Amino acid sequence: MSKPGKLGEGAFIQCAKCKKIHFANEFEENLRVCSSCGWHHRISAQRRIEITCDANSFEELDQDLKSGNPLDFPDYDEKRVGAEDKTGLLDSIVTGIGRIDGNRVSLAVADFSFMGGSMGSVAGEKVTRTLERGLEKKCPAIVFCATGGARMQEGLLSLMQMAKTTSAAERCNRASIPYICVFTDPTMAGVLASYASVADVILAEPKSMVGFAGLRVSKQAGVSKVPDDFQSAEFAYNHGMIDKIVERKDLKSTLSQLVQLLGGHLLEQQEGDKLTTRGAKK
Amino acid sequence: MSKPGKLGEGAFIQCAKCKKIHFANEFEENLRVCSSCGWHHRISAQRRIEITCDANSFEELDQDLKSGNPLDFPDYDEKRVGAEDKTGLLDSIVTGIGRIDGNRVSLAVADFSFMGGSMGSVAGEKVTRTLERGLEKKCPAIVFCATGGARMQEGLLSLMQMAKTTSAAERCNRASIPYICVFTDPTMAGVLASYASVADVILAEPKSMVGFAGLRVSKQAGVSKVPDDFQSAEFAYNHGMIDKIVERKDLKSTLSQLVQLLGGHLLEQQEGDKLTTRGAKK
Amino acid sequence: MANAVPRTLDEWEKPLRDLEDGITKLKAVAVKEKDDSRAADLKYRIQELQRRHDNYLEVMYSQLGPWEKVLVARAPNRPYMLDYVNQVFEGFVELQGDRRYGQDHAIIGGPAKLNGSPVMVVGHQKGRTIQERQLRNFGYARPEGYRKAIRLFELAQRFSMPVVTLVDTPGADAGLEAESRGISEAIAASMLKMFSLTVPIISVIIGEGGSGGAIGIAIANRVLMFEHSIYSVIAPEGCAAILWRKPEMGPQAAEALKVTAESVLSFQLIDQIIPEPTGGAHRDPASAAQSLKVSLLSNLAELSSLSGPELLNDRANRFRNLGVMAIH
Amino acid sequence: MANAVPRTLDEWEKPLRDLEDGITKLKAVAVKEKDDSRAADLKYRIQELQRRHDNYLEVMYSQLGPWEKVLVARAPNRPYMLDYVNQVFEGFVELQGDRRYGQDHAIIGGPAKLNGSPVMVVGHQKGRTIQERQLRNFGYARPEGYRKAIRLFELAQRFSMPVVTLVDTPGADAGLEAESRGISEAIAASMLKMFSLTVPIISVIIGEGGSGGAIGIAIANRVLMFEHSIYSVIAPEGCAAILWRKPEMGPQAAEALKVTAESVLSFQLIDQIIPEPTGGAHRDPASAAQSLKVSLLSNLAELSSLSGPELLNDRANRFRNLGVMAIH
Ligand SMILES: [Zn+2]
Ligand SMILES: [Zn+2]
Repeated sequence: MSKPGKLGEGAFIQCAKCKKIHFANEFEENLRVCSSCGWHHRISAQRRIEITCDANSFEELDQDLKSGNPLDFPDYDEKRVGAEDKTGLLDSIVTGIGRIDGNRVSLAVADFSFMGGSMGSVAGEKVTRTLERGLEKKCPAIVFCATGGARMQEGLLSLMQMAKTTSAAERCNRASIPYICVFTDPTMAGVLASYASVADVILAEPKSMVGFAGLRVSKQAGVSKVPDDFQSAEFAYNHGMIDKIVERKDLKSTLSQLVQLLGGHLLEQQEGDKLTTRGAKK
Repeated sequence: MSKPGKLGEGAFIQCAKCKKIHFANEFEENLRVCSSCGWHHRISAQRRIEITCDANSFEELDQDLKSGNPLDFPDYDEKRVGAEDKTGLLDSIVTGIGRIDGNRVSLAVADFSFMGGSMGSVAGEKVTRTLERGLEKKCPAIVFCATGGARMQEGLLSLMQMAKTTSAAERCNRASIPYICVFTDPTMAGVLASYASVADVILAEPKSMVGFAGLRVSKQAGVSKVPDDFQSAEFAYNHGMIDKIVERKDLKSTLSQLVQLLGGHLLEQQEGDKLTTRGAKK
Repeated sequence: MANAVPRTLDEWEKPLRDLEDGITKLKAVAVKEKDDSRAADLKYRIQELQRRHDNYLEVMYSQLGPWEKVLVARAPNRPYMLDYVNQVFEGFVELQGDRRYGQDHAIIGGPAKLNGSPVMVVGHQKGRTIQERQLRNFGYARPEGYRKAIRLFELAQRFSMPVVTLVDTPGADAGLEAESRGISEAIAASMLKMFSLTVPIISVIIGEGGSGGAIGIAIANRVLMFEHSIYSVIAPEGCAAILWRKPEMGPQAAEALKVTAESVLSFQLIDQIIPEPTGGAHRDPASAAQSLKVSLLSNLAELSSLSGPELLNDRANRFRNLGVMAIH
Repeated sequence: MANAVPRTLDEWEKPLRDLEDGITKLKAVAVKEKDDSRAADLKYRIQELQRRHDNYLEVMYSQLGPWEKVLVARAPNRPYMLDYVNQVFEGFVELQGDRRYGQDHAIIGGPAKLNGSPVMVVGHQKGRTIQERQLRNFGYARPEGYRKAIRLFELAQRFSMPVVTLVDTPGADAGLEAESRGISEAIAASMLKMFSLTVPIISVIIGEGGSGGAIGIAIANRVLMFEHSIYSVIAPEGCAAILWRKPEMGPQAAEALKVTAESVLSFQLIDQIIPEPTGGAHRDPASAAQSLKVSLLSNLAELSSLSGPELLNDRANRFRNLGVMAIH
């Protein structure tokens, strides 16, 4: 939907929304946001980390985790290997520790290009560990969502990731660890119905698709006349589900403010970490 | 509205709703519920206590409290004295300790005939004490509402009763004291917007008027087309605000069940009270 | 077993019904038969048919495939939540309302006594008549249902009552209205609340354990499944529609998704299977209820040795390690 | 003072505006005056008028009756919540949504820093332009506003942030929609939540403290009132309409209801009055903001010696004994 078609030698990129053609380098510099219509095109986990964390502050973790095929589900192995080859990732989420304006955060970033950002055992485990690292390191946890929902091919194991991740969020709640979730395009189904919706603060990029069931399913469920903005971030915001819609360029500063405001009580507990290693890669 | 007109020597009573004429004694035996249309007419606090508590189990408390006129509000003294003379009560709520099927409960019962059951300093104090007696005696607290809301004539002192009573409910919450509220006709405004709405379980008599503002105020507020059942117990029930609508004749048994189910954990803490004084007046 | 894949329970149970019809007819004849010898012969043939029927029933139900389990789990005469509530618990008082917006009749609940002790029962309720099905939204709970459940969980916590949830839903309501009132948030918040309780929780999949709508009230110290219930991340038909664009390939999807109690237990996603009477719970609801009661009591007894914080941690730990991964 | 009761602030302040107009006109003449002696004369007359104006202003605002206070408290150019937020706090991030149903813009809030330390600010926001007034529902908060406030109070509790609420509402929304989503429950639940917090809470009535809509977010360890704000169980006009069936008798009702900060303090229902600059907060918002900041800091400093449970008990005790009774 918002995946831009490339023209020529990759020197030009067409906006998926308004069809305007941009110089590829300008488009990338503008964080893949169309300078003409403001459409936020999807970005990779790697790029997201670059524009969110202080330079060289991100340390990736959990890199050894990859999915199996526990159910021997038809075609799953092929799809997974294909996604690995295409993206260079082992699953749909990249996790680690980074800093935002000097403040340590535990970070998870979904990459939609890996099997639609779907949540199987590995994604569930990595989000859980991200929240647990917040608990352990006494720092806020931030999760960027970009997902169609649970990964069918792991059957009930995927459904259980909804519970597992929500349990980790509950432990963060109890331990007063701030947990911020950012909905990007799309944030759907099993992910929306679990850890994503129980964050302390929920931000969203403009026009991101946000919803419980695919539009097709909703229509089957008797939704004949849906509003134009149905299942958008704006729809969810208007119905009280999102704190703030923030443009991509402003996300880092908003996150930085929130980390400082909600994480103030944690600074003493971080054993002088901020002073000694501020801004430096661990 | 539902105050029955008396005919002849008081031997007949006309239903305020369907206008059917009943023998007064049958009408009273039927708990002032119209045998023809089911309309629940208001009853006095005294009668409510009779039909709720085990025989002779109710001990009235806080009998020494009566309102002053702290604001020197015009005509307040006259109205209050008039209400005292008419009802034989000192204010709009009767409180005490009683038993329901042998189980001790702390009880408050509003009487609409005393200045429309309005909540001033005395009513607020008595409801607060009712909840506090639940805390002290480790027994469920039950409040029957019948009120137009806060008592204007005590100004901000009345508004503060909303806070005071809600604070007592919060302390019951924290101490695991069950608190059940019964909405009877009417349960409105400052009472509905405070202790009444935060009970663990909310029951209501059929067709009781239940709402935040008087219909007149609601209409001023731009409510041109109101549903037929607006501000009824049924409307509140349909909107998730009430657990169960219970006919007057079934209220005691429902309360009894709830007291046993929700108060089970308290029985050990009551120091053998139940066994030694069951059913007896203290 | 029939060769073609049955689409409904009726279709699949047709051989059984044929035998039952035969027995009924013979019985009608036998009642009028005056001749002793022919009566004895009829009696013998009835017994024989009954034996074949019982045999067939036992064989059929001991070899249920995943799709047949789907059909049985959805059987319209399978016991629903209130059937169990009435037979297993005493003095149930339904408490209603989310105190926010409205009523939901697909998730219901309230306190009741189990063997004399108060518990909080919450579960999905489907309907049998057309009116009741509509009232219950065909078991698809709305946000208000989950928010009511949260209220009831809070009451259970406050009054130290163990929680029992009975799960039986094709999924949560995915319509416009449910979406606009935050069905996703409601499900997530319900799970969050269940993880925060310090009272014992037991969840039982009694029929359909459908997706997020099911797990929204299935966070427990012990998760049990009736023998012929199913538990799945997605309805098989939905899975087939997405993967193969062929909703009619539900049977294949049911197989691939591994939705049966046995499969789910093999991944240790549930703790125990509650056996059903021969021919399924719908053929002997009383016996199924008895099995449920026995199972609830023994599991609650085991959990009773744990303190509140231990129960909380036990529940978190139970779910913490679910998942199967490879290491790179 | 005018003899007839003024119905609006404009009407009541007319003598002041007449003086201001006179000064403006004289200044316009003086600018063009070339003759030194006449210029000196004009300058003198301007100073004289200014002196009279200032005197009059001071006298007027030092003798405000209850009804005049009502008019000042409702003044459309009186500082609103966001005016104070911008001047008293740093880095305010508005958090929105009740996670249930929708948006409310009459009660808003979020974290901010006060003198470098995080606090949670929640309050009523009225609008100045026609569009903003409609957006803010004229300061009448809906259930969603109180439920958002509850969410923010929970965040404050979780992250150990003191809570500051700024109260400025004619009352809660009493319309059909608000009623159907439980405006009463929302107000009550908000009070309940505030009583349960173990962080310090300070509430400040900055303009209109209208009825249940106000007290719904005014449960605090310290309740402060700006000098010319009002706090009342019912709008004076509403009281007059009910008691005397004459809404136009608002001034008499304001008198009878004792709505001024001074009266309310005399019953010990508030803890402190924050002085306003001469002529009211709307004549010098920066100075009013400075007074608010000083007051918040000193009160928070005093509360900082209390532990969480002590703060909880302090708040319950603060409200426990409010009320005046006779003994029979
Ligand atoms: Zn564009
Ligand atoms: Zn009648």
